[in-house]
Amino acid sequence: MTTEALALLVFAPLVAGLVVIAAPRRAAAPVAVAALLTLPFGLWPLTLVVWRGETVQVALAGFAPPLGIVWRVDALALTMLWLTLVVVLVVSLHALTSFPPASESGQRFWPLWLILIASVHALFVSADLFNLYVTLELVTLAGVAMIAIGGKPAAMRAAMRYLLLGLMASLFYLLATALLYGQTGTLDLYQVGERLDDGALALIALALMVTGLLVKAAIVPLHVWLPAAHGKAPGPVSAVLSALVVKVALYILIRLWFWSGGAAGGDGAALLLGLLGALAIVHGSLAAITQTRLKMLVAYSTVAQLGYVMLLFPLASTAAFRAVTFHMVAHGVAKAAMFLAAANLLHALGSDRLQRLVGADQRHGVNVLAFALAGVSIMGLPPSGGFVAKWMLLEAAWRQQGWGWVAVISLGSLLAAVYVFRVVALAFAQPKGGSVRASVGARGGGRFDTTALAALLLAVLAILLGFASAPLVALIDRGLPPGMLP
Amino acid sequence: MSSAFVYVLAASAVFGVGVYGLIVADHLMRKLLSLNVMGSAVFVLILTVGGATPAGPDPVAQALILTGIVIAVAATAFALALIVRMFQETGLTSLRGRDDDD
Amino acid sequence: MTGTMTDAMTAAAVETTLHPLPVVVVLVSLLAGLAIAVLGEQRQRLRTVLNLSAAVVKLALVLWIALLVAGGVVPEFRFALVPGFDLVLRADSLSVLFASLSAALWLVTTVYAIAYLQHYANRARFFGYFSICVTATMGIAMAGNLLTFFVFYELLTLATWPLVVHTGSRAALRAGRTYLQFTLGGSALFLIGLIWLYALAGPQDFIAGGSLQLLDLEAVTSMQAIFVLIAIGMGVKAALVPLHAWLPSAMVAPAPVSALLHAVAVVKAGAFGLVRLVEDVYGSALSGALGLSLALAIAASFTIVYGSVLALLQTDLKKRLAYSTVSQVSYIALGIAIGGPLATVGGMVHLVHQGVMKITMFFCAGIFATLLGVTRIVELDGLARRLPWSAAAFSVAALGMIGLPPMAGFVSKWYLGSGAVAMGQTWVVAVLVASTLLNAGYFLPLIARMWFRPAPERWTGGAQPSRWVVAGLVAPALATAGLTIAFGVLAGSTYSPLDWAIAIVREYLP
Amino acid sequence: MSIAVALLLPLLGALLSPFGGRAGVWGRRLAPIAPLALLLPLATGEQVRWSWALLGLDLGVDPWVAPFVLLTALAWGLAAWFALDTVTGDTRRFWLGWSLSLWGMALVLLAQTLVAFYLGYVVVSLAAYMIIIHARSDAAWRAGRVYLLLAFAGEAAIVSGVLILAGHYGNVQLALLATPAYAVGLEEARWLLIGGFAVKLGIVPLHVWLPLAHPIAPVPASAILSGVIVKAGLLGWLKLAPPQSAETLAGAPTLLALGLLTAFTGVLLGLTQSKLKTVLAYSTISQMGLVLVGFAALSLDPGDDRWLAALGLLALHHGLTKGSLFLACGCSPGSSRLRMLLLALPALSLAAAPLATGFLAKAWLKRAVDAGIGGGQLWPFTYTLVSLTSAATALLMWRVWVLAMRERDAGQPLHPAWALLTLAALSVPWLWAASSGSLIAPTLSNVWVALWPLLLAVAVVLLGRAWGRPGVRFPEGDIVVPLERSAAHFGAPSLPRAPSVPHTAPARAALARALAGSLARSLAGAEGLLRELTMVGLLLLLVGVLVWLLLWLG
Repeated sequence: MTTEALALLVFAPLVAGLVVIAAPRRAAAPVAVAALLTLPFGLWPLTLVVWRGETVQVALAGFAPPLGIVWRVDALALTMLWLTLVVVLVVSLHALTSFPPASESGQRFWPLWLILIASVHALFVSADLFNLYVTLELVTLAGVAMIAIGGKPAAMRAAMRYLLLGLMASLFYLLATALLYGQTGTLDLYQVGERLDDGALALIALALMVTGLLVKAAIVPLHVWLPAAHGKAPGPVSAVLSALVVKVALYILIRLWFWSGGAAGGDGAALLLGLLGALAIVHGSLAAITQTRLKMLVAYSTVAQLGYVMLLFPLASTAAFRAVTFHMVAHGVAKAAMFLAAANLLHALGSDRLQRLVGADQRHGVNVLAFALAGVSIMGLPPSGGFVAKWMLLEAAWRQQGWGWVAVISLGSLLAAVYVFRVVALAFAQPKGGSVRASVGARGGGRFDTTALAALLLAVLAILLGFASAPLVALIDRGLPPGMLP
Repeated sequence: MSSAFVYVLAASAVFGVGVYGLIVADHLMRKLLSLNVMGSAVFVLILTVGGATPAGPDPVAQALILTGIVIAVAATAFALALIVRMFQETGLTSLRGRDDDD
Repeated sequence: MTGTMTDAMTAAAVETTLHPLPVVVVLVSLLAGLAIAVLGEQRQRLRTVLNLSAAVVKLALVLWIALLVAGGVVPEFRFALVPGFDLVLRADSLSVLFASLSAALWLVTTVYAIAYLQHYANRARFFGYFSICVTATMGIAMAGNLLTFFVFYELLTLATWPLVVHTGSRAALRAGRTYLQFTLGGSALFLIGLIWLYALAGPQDFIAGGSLQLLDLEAVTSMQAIFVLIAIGMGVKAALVPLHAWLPSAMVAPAPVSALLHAVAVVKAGAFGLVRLVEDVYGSALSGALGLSLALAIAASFTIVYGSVLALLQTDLKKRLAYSTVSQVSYIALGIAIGGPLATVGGMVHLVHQGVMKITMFFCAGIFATLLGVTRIVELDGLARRLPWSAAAFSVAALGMIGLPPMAGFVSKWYLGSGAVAMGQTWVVAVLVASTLLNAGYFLPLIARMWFRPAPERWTGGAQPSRWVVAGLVAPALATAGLTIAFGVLAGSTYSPLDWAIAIVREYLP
Repeated sequence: MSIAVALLLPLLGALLSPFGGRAGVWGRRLAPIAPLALLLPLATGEQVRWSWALLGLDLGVDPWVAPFVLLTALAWGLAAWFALDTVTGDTRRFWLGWSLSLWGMALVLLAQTLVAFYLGYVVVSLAAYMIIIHARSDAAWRAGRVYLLLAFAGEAAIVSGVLILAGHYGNVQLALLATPAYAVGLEEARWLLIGGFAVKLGIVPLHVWLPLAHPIAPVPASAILSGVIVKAGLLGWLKLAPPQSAETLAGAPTLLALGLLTAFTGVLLGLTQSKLKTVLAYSTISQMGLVLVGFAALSLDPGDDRWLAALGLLALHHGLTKGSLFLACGCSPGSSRLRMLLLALPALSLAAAPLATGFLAKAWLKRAVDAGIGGGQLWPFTYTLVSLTSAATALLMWRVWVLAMRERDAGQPLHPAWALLTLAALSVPWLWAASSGSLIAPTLSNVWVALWPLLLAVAVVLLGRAWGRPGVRFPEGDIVVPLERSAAHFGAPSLPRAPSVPHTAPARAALARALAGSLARSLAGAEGLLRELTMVGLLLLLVGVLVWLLLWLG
C-alpha cells in the first residue's frame, strides 16, 4: 500500500506532465486536475503509517542499496510533503486561471509545473545523497524553466543567473558526494553519518556540500540570484519557488547536518551557519524595506525568512528543530499567499511598482487582505502560524541562553513589520484627488475570482496554523533527528 | 605518490579551472563550458574514489557517473536553449548590467 | 534557570467550569466582522442590522456571563495554542468588568459610527475591522493567561491600524506608522518578557493574588526585568509617558475610532494588562516587595501630570482630549501600583469610569466637527446655543474628568486618594490634586466657552444631515453622559461598577 | 421624605430653568419656594441614610446647624423673590446657577457624611460661577476668572484634606469627626481644610475674589453670595475640621490674630472704595474675620457648646443683615425716609449697636474671647481689639450710608422682599436666641461695652469731616491686580478672557505670549523627538541593553 502511495506521489504528476505535452490541448486541464487530485490519496496512507511512529521505506524494484534506490518517508519528509501538497493544490487553483491549460502559455506552464511537483516529491522521499542530487537538479531545471516561461528579458536573465549558480552549486554538492562515497562507501543518508570520521577529507566534503546547498537555499551572502528569480517569475511560480523550492535545499542541509553527521563539523561551523542566518534576517529585511517593487520586496522577505531556519544549526535542540520545521511550513503557506496576492495586484495594476499600489485597497480589497493576513504570519504576530514558529524558536533560543539569537529574531519581526505595513499602508492610502467620502457607485472589495480566492485561502490557512498548531507539532515530534538534545 | 592521488589532484585542478572560468568568463557560452569542465572533474573524482575495489570496478561509481553525465547533458542542452532564447529576446550573451524593466 | 519560582496554584475559591460562553462571546463579533467584510460595500441595510444585532447579542452574552460569575461560577475554555502553552479564555470577575464595559460601549459606538460614517468610503472595511477590534478587546478581557492576552493584544494592534489610517490621508498614514512603531516595538519587548517568564516559571494562569512566588533572591533581578519588559509592552498601549506619543497623532482617525481607542480598546487594553500583570501574575504583595509597584506608581504619576500639562497647551480639541487620556488612563495604573484595597478599587473602577467619560467627550468632539465644523477650542464659543444636548453631555463628562462629584470620576479619585493615604503614600494625593487642577484648567474654559460666550455669526462648516443621523450621533453621547452621572450618583448601589470592583478586590485581598 | 423634598425642589428648579417656554417658567417659580422647603427637615428632624447614592449620603439637620438652615431658607427665599422681579438678561443660565447653588447649599447644610458635604460644596462653588458672570461684562469675566482660580486653589486644599480624612476613616460620619478619637494624625488634613475653606470665607489674603465677584453679580445674587454662600466655608470648618476633636487647637491664637487682621483689613480697604456693593463686599470680608475669631475662640475651648451656638448666631445675624443691605442696593435706599430707615437699621445692627441683633452676636463673641483670655491663652488686649472691630464696622457702615444716599432714583420700586428681609434681620436672631436659650439680656455694662466703639466711630467720622478724608484709593480686589499682572508673565491658564484685555501693556503681553510659546514649543519639540523612529529605536535599544546587562550580572 505504501509503495503504491509513494509511486503515486512521484509518478502521477510526472506522467501527467508528459501526457500534457503530448495530448491534445483540450485534455490538458482534466489530466492535470486528475493528477493533482490523486495526490492526497498518495499522501494519506503514508501519513497513517508515520503517525504511528514508523518510517515508510521502499526499495525501488527490489534492489537493495547502495546500487538500488531506496525511498524513505519519515515525519520530517512527510511534513514537507504535506506542505507541498497544500501549496501546490492552492497554487494550481490560481494557475488554472492565470495559465489556462488549453492556452499557449498554459501549454508551456503545466508540463513543467507537474514535473516540478514530481521532482519535489521525489526529493523529499529520497534517502541517499546521490538521489538527492538528481532530484535537486531536476527541481532546479524545472524551476529555471518556469521562471523563463514568460519570456520577458528580465525574467530570462534572472533564470540564466539562477541556472548557472544552481548548476555550480549542484556540482559542489556532487563533488562532496563523491568524496563522501569514497570515504564511507555508501550513499545512504543514515549510514554516511555512522561511518563518517572527522578527517580533513570529510570536513572538506562537508564544507563543499554545505556551500553548495547554501547557494541553492539563497542564504546571505549567497542569495544574489534569488530576488530577481523569484521577483520576475510568474505569480504561481514565484509562490512555489519561495514556498518550496528554496526549502528543498534547506531540507537537504538539515538532513545532512543532523542525520548524516554534518554536526561533526563542530560548534564553530554551526555558529557560522547561525550567523549567516542572522545576517540573512537582517540584510534580507533591510533590503526588502528599500525595494520599490512589490514582488522584489516579497522576494527579499523570503531571503530574510530563510535566515530563521539557519538558526537551527547553532541551537541544535529538538525545541529548535520543532520551531524551524514549523517555520518552514508556516512561511511556505504565508509566502505563497503573499506572492499570489502580489501577482494578482501586479496583474490588475499593470505594474508592481509600490507607488502604483496607492488606493489599491478600494478596488482590490481581497488581494490586499490576503497580503496583509499573510503578512501577519510573516511578521510573526499572533494569531498566526508565524507566531507559533517564532514563539517556539524564541523559547528554544532562550532556553539555551542565546540572547543574541533572541535579539535577532525580535529584530527580524520588527523589520518585517516595516515592509509589510509599508505595502498595506500604500494600499490604504487615499489616491490624489480622491475623497474620503464615498464616490457614487464606488465598490469596495473588488474582483473576487479564483486567483484572489487562492491567495486568500493560503493566507487564511497561514492564520489558522496559529490555532491548529498541535497536530502539526505532533507530527514533527514523530521524526526528531537522532540523538538531539531536547 | 599513488595513482589515486594523482587523479584527485588532477580532478581538483580541473574543478578549480572550471570554477575560475565560471566566475571570470563573461560570455554565457564560456560559463556553460566551465560548468561542463567542473562536471568532468567530478566524474574523474568519482571514478578515482570508487574505481578500484578488490572485487573489481565499483558498479555504484559507474552508475553514478553514468547518471551524472546524463544529467549534465540534459542541463547543458537546457542551458544552451536558454542562452539562445535569451540572445533572441535581448541580443545579449552576458549577464552584465542591471536587470530592471517593466 | 534554576526553577527559583513555582506557581502557587492553590485551590481557587471559586469553581472553574468548562464552558463555551467565553469563546462564543469572542466569536460573535469576529463572525459579524467577517460577514460584514464579505458582504461588501453595497449591502448597507444588512450591514447595519448585523452590526447592531451582534452588539446586542454580545451585550446579552456578557450579562449572562456576569450573572454566572456573580453566582460563583467561572466559565473557562482552553486548548493548546503552542504545544505546552494553552490558550485560555476564562471569565473571572475582573474579566466581566472589562468585558461589560467593552460590550456596552461597543453598542453605543456602533450606533454612533453608523450615523457618523454615513458618507464615508469603505464602510464595509471599516465595520469589519471595527468588529475584529472588539473581538480582540473581548479576548483580552477573557484572557486567562499572559500568552492568551498577548495573542489578542497583538490582534488588537493589527485590527486597529486599518481604523487609524481609514481615511488614507497622508496624516492618517503617518499616524498609523507612528502607532505601529510604538505598539510593535512594545510587543517585541512584551514577547521577550513573556518567553523569559515562561522559561523561568513555566506556563502561568492568571490567579487572583498572583501566580508567581519568590523563592530565591537570585531571581530578583530577572523578575524585575521581566516585569519591566512586559510593563513596557502594556505601557505603550496604556500611553505611559514616554511611550505615549502615538496616541495624540492617532487623533486623525474618524471620531468613533478615537472614541473606541481611548475609551475601550487600545488604551484600556494596556491599562487592563497592567492590572493583570500586577494583580494576577506578580500579585500586589510581590510587586510591592520587588519595588515594582513604587516604580509603576511613579511612572503613572509622572504620566498623569505630564499628560495634563500637555493637554493644557493644546489648541485642537481632539488633541487636548488625547493628552487628557494619556493622563487619565494612568489613574488605573496608579491605583494598582499603590496597592491596598481602596486604591485597587479606585484603579479598577476607573477602568469603567474613564471609559464612559472619555467616550462621551469624543462622541461630542465628533458631533461638533461634523455638524458645525468645529475642531479648535477657540471655535467652541457659544456652541451650546446650537447644540445644547451635546454640549451638556460634553460638560458632564468634563466635570467627571476633573473628578467633581457627583460624576463617576469623583468616585475613582476618592478611592485612589483615600487608598493612597491608607497605604501611607500621601504624596499621591498631591498628584491627584495637581491633576484635578490641571484638568479643571483645560476643561472648564471649554465649558465656559460653550455655554457663556456669544456665538459667532455663522458656523464655518458642517453638513445638514437628516434628523435620524443627528439623533444617531447625539443619543449615544447622551447615553454615555447619563452613565457618567449614574455611575457616580448610584455608586453605592448593587451592581454599580464600584460595587463590582469592590467585589473583585475582595477576591484579591480577602 | 422632608429631606427628599428639600433636595428635589431646587434640583427640579435647576433642571427646568434652562428650558424655554412653560418648563422654564415653572423652574423659576420654584425658586422662592425651594429654599423654604429646607425648613421641613428642620421641623421634622428627619435623618436619612442613602447608602445607594454616591458613596453613601447621610442627611439630616444637626441641632447646631439649625441657624444656618434658618438663614438659608429666609435669605435665599426672599432674594429669589427679589430676583424673579429684577433679573434680566440670560435668565435661563442665571436661574440654573441659582437653583443649583441652592441645591449645593442644601447638601452642605444637611450633610452628615464626608462625601455629602463635599458634593454640596463643589456644586455650590461651581454653580456660583454662573451667577457671578451673569452680566457678561469685562468686569464680570474678570471676576469669574479670579473666582474660579481661587475656588480651585481652595478646592485643591479641600480635596487633599478630604482624601486624607477618607484615607483614614473612609466616608466618615461627620459627627464622629467632632469626637477626640478621630483627631489622631490628622493635623495636616485639618490645616488643609481650614485653609481651603478660608477661600470661601474671604480670609485675608485669600479674599481677593470676593470684592470682585460679590458686587458684579445681580443684586439678589450678591445678597446670597455674601449672606449665605460664604457660610458654606464656615460649615466646612465646623463639619470637616471641628475644633471639638482636639483638646485645644495648637494654632488657635494665630487663627484669632488672622481673624482680627481680616476684620480690620476688610474695613480699611472697604473705606477706600467708591462703589456701594464693593464696600459691602469688603464688609463681608471684615465680618468673616470675626467669624474666624469665633472659630479660634471655639478652638481654644472646644468643650463648651455655647461658643458653637454663638458662631451659629453670628452667621444667622450676618447673613440676614448683609442680605438686607445688598438688597437695599437694588432699591435706591436714598430715595425716601422709609428706605433710609430700612438701610440704617441693619447697618447699625451690623456695627453691633445695642439692642440690635449684632449686639447679641458680638456679645457672645466677646464672651468667647473673654473665656480664652481667662484661660490664659490670649493676650488681654484681644478683648479690646474685638470691641474695636465694632468701631471699624461702624465706620464702614458710615461709608455705606454716604454712598447709599447718592442713590435717589425714586422710580426704582421698594421691593417687599427687601423690607421683609430687613425685618427678619432685625428680629429672627433674637427669636432664635430666645428659643435656643442663648439670650443675653442687655445690662449697663454690656451696653457700654457695645456703645463706646460706636462713639469712637462717630468721633472719627467727625474728625474726618473736619480734616478731610485721606484720598487713598485701592482698586477693587486690591492685591489681585498686581498678581494678575505677574501671572500674565507666566502665561497663566487661558480661562475665558473678556474680548479685550486691558490689564497688560502690549509689550508685557507679548513677553507673556513668548514665554508660554517657548514652553509649548519646547514640549512640542520633545514630543516630536519621542515620535521619531530613531528615538523609539534608541529607547528600545536602551531597554534591551539594560535587560542584557541584568542577565549578565544576574
